[in-house]
Amino acid sequence: MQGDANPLKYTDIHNDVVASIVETGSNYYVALATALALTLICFFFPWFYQLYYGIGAAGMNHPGVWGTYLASFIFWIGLSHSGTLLSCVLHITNSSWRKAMYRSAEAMTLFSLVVAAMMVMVHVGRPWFIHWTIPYPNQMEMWPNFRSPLLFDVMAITTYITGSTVFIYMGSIPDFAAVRDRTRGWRNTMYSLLSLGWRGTDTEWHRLHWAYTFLAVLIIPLAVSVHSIVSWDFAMSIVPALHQTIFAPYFVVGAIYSGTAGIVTVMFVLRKFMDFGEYITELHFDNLGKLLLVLSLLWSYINLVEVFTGFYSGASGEIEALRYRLFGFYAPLYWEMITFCAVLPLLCAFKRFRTSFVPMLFLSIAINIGMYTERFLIVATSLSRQYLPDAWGLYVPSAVEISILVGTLALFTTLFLLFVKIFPSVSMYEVKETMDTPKKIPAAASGGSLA
Amino acid sequence: MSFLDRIAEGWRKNRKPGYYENFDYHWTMTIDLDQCSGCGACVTACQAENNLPIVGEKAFAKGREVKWLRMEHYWEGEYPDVKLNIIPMLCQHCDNAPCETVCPVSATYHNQDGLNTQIYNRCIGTRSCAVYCPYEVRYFNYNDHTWDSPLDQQLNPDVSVREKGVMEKCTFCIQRVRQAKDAAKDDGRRRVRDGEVQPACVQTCPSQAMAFGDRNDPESKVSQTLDGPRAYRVLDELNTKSSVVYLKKVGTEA
Amino acid sequence: MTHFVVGLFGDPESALSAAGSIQGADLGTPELMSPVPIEGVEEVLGEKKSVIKRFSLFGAIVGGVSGFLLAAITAVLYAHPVGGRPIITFPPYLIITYELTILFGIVFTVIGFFVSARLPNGLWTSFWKQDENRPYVPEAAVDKFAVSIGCEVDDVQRAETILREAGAEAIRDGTEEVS
Amino acid sequence: MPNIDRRDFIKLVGAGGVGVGAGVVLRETIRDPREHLIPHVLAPEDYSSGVATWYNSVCTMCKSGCGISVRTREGRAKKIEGNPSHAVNQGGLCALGQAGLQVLYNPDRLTGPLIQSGTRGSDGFNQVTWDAGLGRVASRIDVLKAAGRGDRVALLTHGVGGTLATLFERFAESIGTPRLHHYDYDHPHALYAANHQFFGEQHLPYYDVKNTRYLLSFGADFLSSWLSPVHHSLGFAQSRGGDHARGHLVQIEPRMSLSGAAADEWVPAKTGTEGILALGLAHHIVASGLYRGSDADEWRQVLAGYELEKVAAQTDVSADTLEHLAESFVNKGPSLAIGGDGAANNTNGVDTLVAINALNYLAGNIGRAGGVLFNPEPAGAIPHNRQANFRDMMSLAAAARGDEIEVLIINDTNPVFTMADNPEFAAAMSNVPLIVSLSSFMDETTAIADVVLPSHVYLESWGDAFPEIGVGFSIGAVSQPVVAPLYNTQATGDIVLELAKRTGDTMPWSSMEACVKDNWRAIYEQSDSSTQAESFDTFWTSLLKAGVWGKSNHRDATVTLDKSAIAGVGVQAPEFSGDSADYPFVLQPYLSTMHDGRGANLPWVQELPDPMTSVVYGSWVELNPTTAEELSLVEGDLVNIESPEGSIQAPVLLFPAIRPDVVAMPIGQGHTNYGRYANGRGANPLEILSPLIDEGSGGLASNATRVRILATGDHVDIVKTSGKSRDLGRDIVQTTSGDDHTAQMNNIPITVIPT
Amino acid sequence: MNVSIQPALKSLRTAALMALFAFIGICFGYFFNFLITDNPQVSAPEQPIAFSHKIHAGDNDIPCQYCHTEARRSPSAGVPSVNKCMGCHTEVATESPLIRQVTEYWENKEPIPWIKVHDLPDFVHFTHKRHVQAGVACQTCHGPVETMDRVAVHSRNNDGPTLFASTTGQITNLEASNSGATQNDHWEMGLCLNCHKQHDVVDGKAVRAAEGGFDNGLDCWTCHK
Repeated sequence: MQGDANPLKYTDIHNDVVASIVETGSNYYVALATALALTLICFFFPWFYQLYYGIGAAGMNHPGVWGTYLASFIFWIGLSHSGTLLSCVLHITNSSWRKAMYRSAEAMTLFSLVVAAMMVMVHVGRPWFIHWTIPYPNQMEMWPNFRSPLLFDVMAITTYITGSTVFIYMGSIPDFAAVRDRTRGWRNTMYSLLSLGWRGTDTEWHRLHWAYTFLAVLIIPLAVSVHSIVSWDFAMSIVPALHQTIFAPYFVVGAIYSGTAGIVTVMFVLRKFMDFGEYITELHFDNLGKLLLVLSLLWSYINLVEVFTGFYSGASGEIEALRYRLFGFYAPLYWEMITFCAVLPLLCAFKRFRTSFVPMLFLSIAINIGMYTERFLIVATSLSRQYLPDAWGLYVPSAVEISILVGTLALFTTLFLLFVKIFPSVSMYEVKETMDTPKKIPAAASGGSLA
Repeated sequence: MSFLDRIAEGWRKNRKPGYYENFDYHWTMTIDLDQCSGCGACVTACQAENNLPIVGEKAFAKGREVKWLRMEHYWEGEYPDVKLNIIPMLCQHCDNAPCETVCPVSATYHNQDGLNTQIYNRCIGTRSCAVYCPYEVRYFNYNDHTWDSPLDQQLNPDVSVREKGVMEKCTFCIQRVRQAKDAAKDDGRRRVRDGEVQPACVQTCPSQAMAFGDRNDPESKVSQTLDGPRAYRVLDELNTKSSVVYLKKVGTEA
Repeated sequence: MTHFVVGLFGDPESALSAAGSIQGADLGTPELMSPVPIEGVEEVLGEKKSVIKRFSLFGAIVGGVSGFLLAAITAVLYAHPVGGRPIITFPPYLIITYELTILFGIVFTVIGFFVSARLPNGLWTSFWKQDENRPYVPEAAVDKFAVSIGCEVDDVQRAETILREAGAEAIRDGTEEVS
Repeated sequence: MPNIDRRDFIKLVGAGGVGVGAGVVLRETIRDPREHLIPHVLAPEDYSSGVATWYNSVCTMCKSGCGISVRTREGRAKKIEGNPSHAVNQGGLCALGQAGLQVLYNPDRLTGPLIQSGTRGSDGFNQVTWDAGLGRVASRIDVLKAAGRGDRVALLTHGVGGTLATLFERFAESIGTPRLHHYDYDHPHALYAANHQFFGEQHLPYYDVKNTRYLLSFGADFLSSWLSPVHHSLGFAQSRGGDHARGHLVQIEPRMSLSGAAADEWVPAKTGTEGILALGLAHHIVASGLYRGSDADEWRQVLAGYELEKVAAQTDVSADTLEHLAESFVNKGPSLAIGGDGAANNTNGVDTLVAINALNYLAGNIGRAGGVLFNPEPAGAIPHNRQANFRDMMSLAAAARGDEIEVLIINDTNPVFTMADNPEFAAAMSNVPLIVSLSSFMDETTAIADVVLPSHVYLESWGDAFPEIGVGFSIGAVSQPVVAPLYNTQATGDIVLELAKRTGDTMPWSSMEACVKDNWRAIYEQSDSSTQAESFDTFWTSLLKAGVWGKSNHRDATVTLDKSAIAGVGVQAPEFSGDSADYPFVLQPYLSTMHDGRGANLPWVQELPDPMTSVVYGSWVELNPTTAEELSLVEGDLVNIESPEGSIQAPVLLFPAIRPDVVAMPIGQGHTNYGRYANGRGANPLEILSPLIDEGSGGLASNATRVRILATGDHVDIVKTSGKSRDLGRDIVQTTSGDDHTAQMNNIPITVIPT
Repeated sequence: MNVSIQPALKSLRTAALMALFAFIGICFGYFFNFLITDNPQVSAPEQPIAFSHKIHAGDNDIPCQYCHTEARRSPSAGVPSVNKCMGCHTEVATESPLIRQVTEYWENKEPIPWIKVHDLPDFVHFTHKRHVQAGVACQTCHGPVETMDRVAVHSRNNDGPTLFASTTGQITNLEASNSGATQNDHWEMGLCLNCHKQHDVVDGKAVRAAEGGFDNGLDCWTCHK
């Protein structure tokens, strides 16, 4: 096929992407300001109040000692699970359709992880001692307890953050270089540092390719382990309806599921507001839609298994916990979750649905609401129905918790907005790779272009 | 002693599980449900001894009471053939304590008295132990507690007052255990005699339904009731190997 | 001193062929600069070997060992028995091991990449003198394919002709640009 | 290093400077404050910092007179524990006793004498000196004495015994007033009357719960409120445990009390028919020839008309149950029947208790171990003849209304709260020109006083106690101050002494301490045989160490009843106020963890979940679930409880173990002026009681009020600690059959105070 | 055109240096405050009466426990009551101005508001009794008090945080007078831990460490209750 098959030229991409960084409309600033303000008002102020008053600012109580904070933590970790993981898988299977979107997907991973880490700080009672969970030599000779699932978390998430940071950075070095040449002043300084003086020689490309591949290979098992470990925070306990072998796969699937949905949302936003229309096309939404369908089926299956085995166990605790989840105080949430995560996604069976953007946007948002609910239910319902009926209770989130929940969204948005102005949010060189290389043309004609 | 030696020794000491079997004490409490009337004296005694906060009505309504020892009520049957079973529920000091494994900073662990410790000043408040505890006897300080002066003059100086963000629970009145050991040392004995130390709840129980002692000592009061036909452990099926042993209620032969 | 001759090409094929003929005319191994990796470089300029995988492997091993030791040693240094489990408990420590394996694997891969790709550019010049004043063509980051060859003054002419014959859209003296 | 130009240099210096400043500030913010070490000026000899000192004393939270030992550190009371060598509680102590510390350290204590400057009942109290306060009272009494109208002074105290009692007696007579009353809401008047009537006993007998094997309790909640709960709990435990056949407990009451929960059988008889039920059993015992006494015939006559069927009909208990109860009562001896609380607070209270005595008599339980034993004479004064029952209080009120009382001295009792059911009492009080309160707290009664002379709480003052509810041998205990007084208060005894002095009767004692000591010297002298102390001082010191003294002098108690006693047996059907049509339910107010309300200002007691319902803070009304269903009420619905006398509000609590025709409410909440922890919580059921009197004893028949329940439509969440009070087959509380028990004799630990 | 990152780095040098300086500044300021104004060794607290341990315990070598009587039988060492001071000073040096102050307090029956020098956090329940009875010299922790005119927390060769503290702990002989005692400026857990580990402090010395008993002296509940 000829060049005209794909009207885009290398230069077009180049200009578009660089423009997305260099040229900033006032809307952007408005958005950024709003996001920042929200982050301050809804996240930091309530949090500081909570630091001053104590966790009592949240709604937790005796049986329900865990609440939305932990739910959010899992949710954000989950959300992080598609970006890098997906991009790694697709890189290794080198499927080309990934290339336009993976950068922002990875960014999503990174920022969700950051937010998740923040949630840990918000969750614990004395965050000013959080450093005790990090193994470092101290005069007390006290070390963290490496047998604790929570410490697995610390380790896994540290690794994961490092991994995904490195991965997204390595992937963008050549683009940094490209942007570097188009900018001056502080931007130029920044990009020349970020690009590490990349020249694009054949050797560099070769090394980059290998390093990138190795990273991908390392990160795939990591990502899987991370959410398994998060699930073990619950599964390692002996609380009815939490102490389950299926939890690890359940969480991993759930994570990828919500992550993929997240990507769809982000894709839509990029497409709409960064006018990357030519690069983020029906193709991507089509593929993501298929993926969503598969994942939703998997997810529903696991949910079914959970309920099934629970009731079959015949154990009073298990049955009560399940009964409570399905028909108890929180039941509306449960059925909302089922609708959003098991029923609606079936629409993805239709190509017309998959390839129409707005519906996909709404679906993806619905899915993530559902997935948040799932995490909340796992925490709330199980804790309020444990072994001793006399100690049963009810947990309802407080205003502070809700506000912080909103705040985390704002925080994420803020980070993402900053990202799109620093990183080339579409990978130029990989998009270029997907296009046919330039054909020979009269030297004279193009010679002029170099003058 | 060189670093490597210490590692070697540590390894030798601790490679096998079940080390608690050769602890020098293995404190155990027995509660005779046939004698317990459920009057709640132990609850107040505990509150007095261990500086438990006065949380106020709102906190109770929110379910944030702090009662290291609580009375659980279980009704049986319907009027007129109705029965009420009351059972005191406190930290069971399990030998296989689920709460211990989960603490990321070892703020709760198993000490050489077979007790399940809770070190307030090490706690960072992840509250995971409370989730992992099947008996739900761990209580969290959701905020700093205050005592209207001069009520604070009653506070027991042998027990730390817990700050916000810290988990707390029954300690079997560790301050008393330590005191008894201290006394034993003073008159040159190595071991504490049976009955020499009693947690506040055991001490005050009007119907003397509770007994406290060292399980390793076959002569002790608890050792004798421990393996009797009436002895049982709550949620034994979870294999927590708890150190609080209940004696079954005796049914009526009409 | 070395002079750098840079030829700019509009398409990878001609750039490759130019590079091939340069090498054929034993002017040394030329450097290609391109906005995207070029397929078939290795056929022309010969196999490329990278040490990165060794780095990764080494890192992984180091991480694994140190991970387990960290958990085990700190546990025995100040023994806090928990949950009736032995102080050195394999299943959980294996998870720590696993995570640290990956962590160190990643870190060392990155190091490997920097070393083998001689990035950041300009920090390694003390090791590789010849790296100084290597030319760079901004267009090569956009849509041009550049072939740069460092040679003695008297070879410059030959190089230029070879490049022009190969269909270079423009020839530059990479050396000038070094300031 | 390349050259740094001037501007760069300045920048660097600036950065460094700012850094240093930040560092210093940072350190300042996290530095911990200086602390002080304040030594004694003159260290007391028994004091050493960091080491606990224990003082033995007596608990006065209720009238059981348990011995306590108080742990003090650095001169502050830290913990109250039962005194193991005290025969009443033997180391045990109830929740209320534990909370005694909060009486001492209560933030709402009165800190000095007060005089009401504004209108009575207003909060126009002014702090005054003791001299002024005492002067005001003394002068008034003086005038009356001079005028020979000493009888216009009335003394009203809570039930005190021993030295303080004698002191009051002496004071009363020195003034020349007959009006000296001891008033406690929960004083068992009926029990005294019944025993007097049946046995001719002045004192209560000793109910040997410990040795009985078959305990038949008619409404007596002996594990939490009846007579001496701690002692009875101990006995109960020993009768169940120990290496002997397990004691069997049957509880007969319309609303399951704590004792009912502990019972092996719970028999919900109609309110007020317990006596009839007892006589039914008696009838069966006599009729079936289980009783072979010489006076069997008299009994037959008396018991005619109490055939099981009739009784069954009246009491709503099946005849089979009655039969089996009667037979096991005789055969499974040593058996014991006790009655009180619910059973006694009816219009037929005395008859009921007499009937229960008769039952004991017929089963041959009188004077045998595990039965009814008669107490020896107490060593100290127990003036229960001074105890004012409801009728006396009303006549006191009448006197006040008739301007016969000009000075009323109230010592630490709260009639305005506990007599809330008739407003005219308070009204009458307001008719008294001078009301003096010796209470340590502001309460409803103190609020209407003109002069408040706050007394020490029991942990600050000297005193002694002779447990009225004897334990088979006469004991006494001395209570000594365990901490220095916190505030500008004085011991009750000293106040009385001072008043006496100022009204021209200088008593031979300089202080209460001297008085107590004197009293005990007398005891020492008359009982030297049993005490080996060679001098009084050694006796005294050893007494203070032990905290308790006792001498065993058992009485043989073979009782032979005269015909009149037997003839006096018989129970009328109970009367109720209001007719059952308008007021379908019988209201049963019962003593809660805060006793008759005195514990309501102690946060620990407020936070102690109710033993039966686990409710904290606030009160509630207990309904049988079926009843609630009929009224279509759910738990937490706020309802009006209306009696002929009035109406109060309380949330509904579903209580599975209460007769459908009975509603129950705890006494103790509903304070209006009793400190921050008590005010405005819940409702006081006493407010709506009809003033029906048990003619036999003159006591209030508190179970004789009928009420109706009207929904208000409001709903509140009852604050309770229990989630779901059903174990869903999870076998949390396990039960075993009796033979396991005998197979394994569980043993009762010896109580030892950690030193 | 050269793309080495050197020029970029150069342009950032000043900023970087500034950050560096600021950081150094913070550390310096912190530790300046920490060591100079905070450290009692340099500034011991000004006591209400300039009592000199040197004169009492040093020159007239009065045994510590003559005044701090509780040390051997109570968790707290105890501060002598005012009448204890007067016990001697009704005769001794009655005219000296300092003693006059004491007498004043005594006559007004006021306690002397001493300022606490050695302070532990409230969650540490240290007991003097056990240590004194075990023959640990006061100086081991308090330093050579008998040489101090004004008492200060004694600080020498502070190990600071060490990876394997107990192999580096340096409390050589417990009967040390004022000799080689290890001190941290502000007593830290490490100090106690070292000593306990070195002298394997166990319950009654008979814990079967070999059998896996855990040394009582290392149980957190020994001090943190």
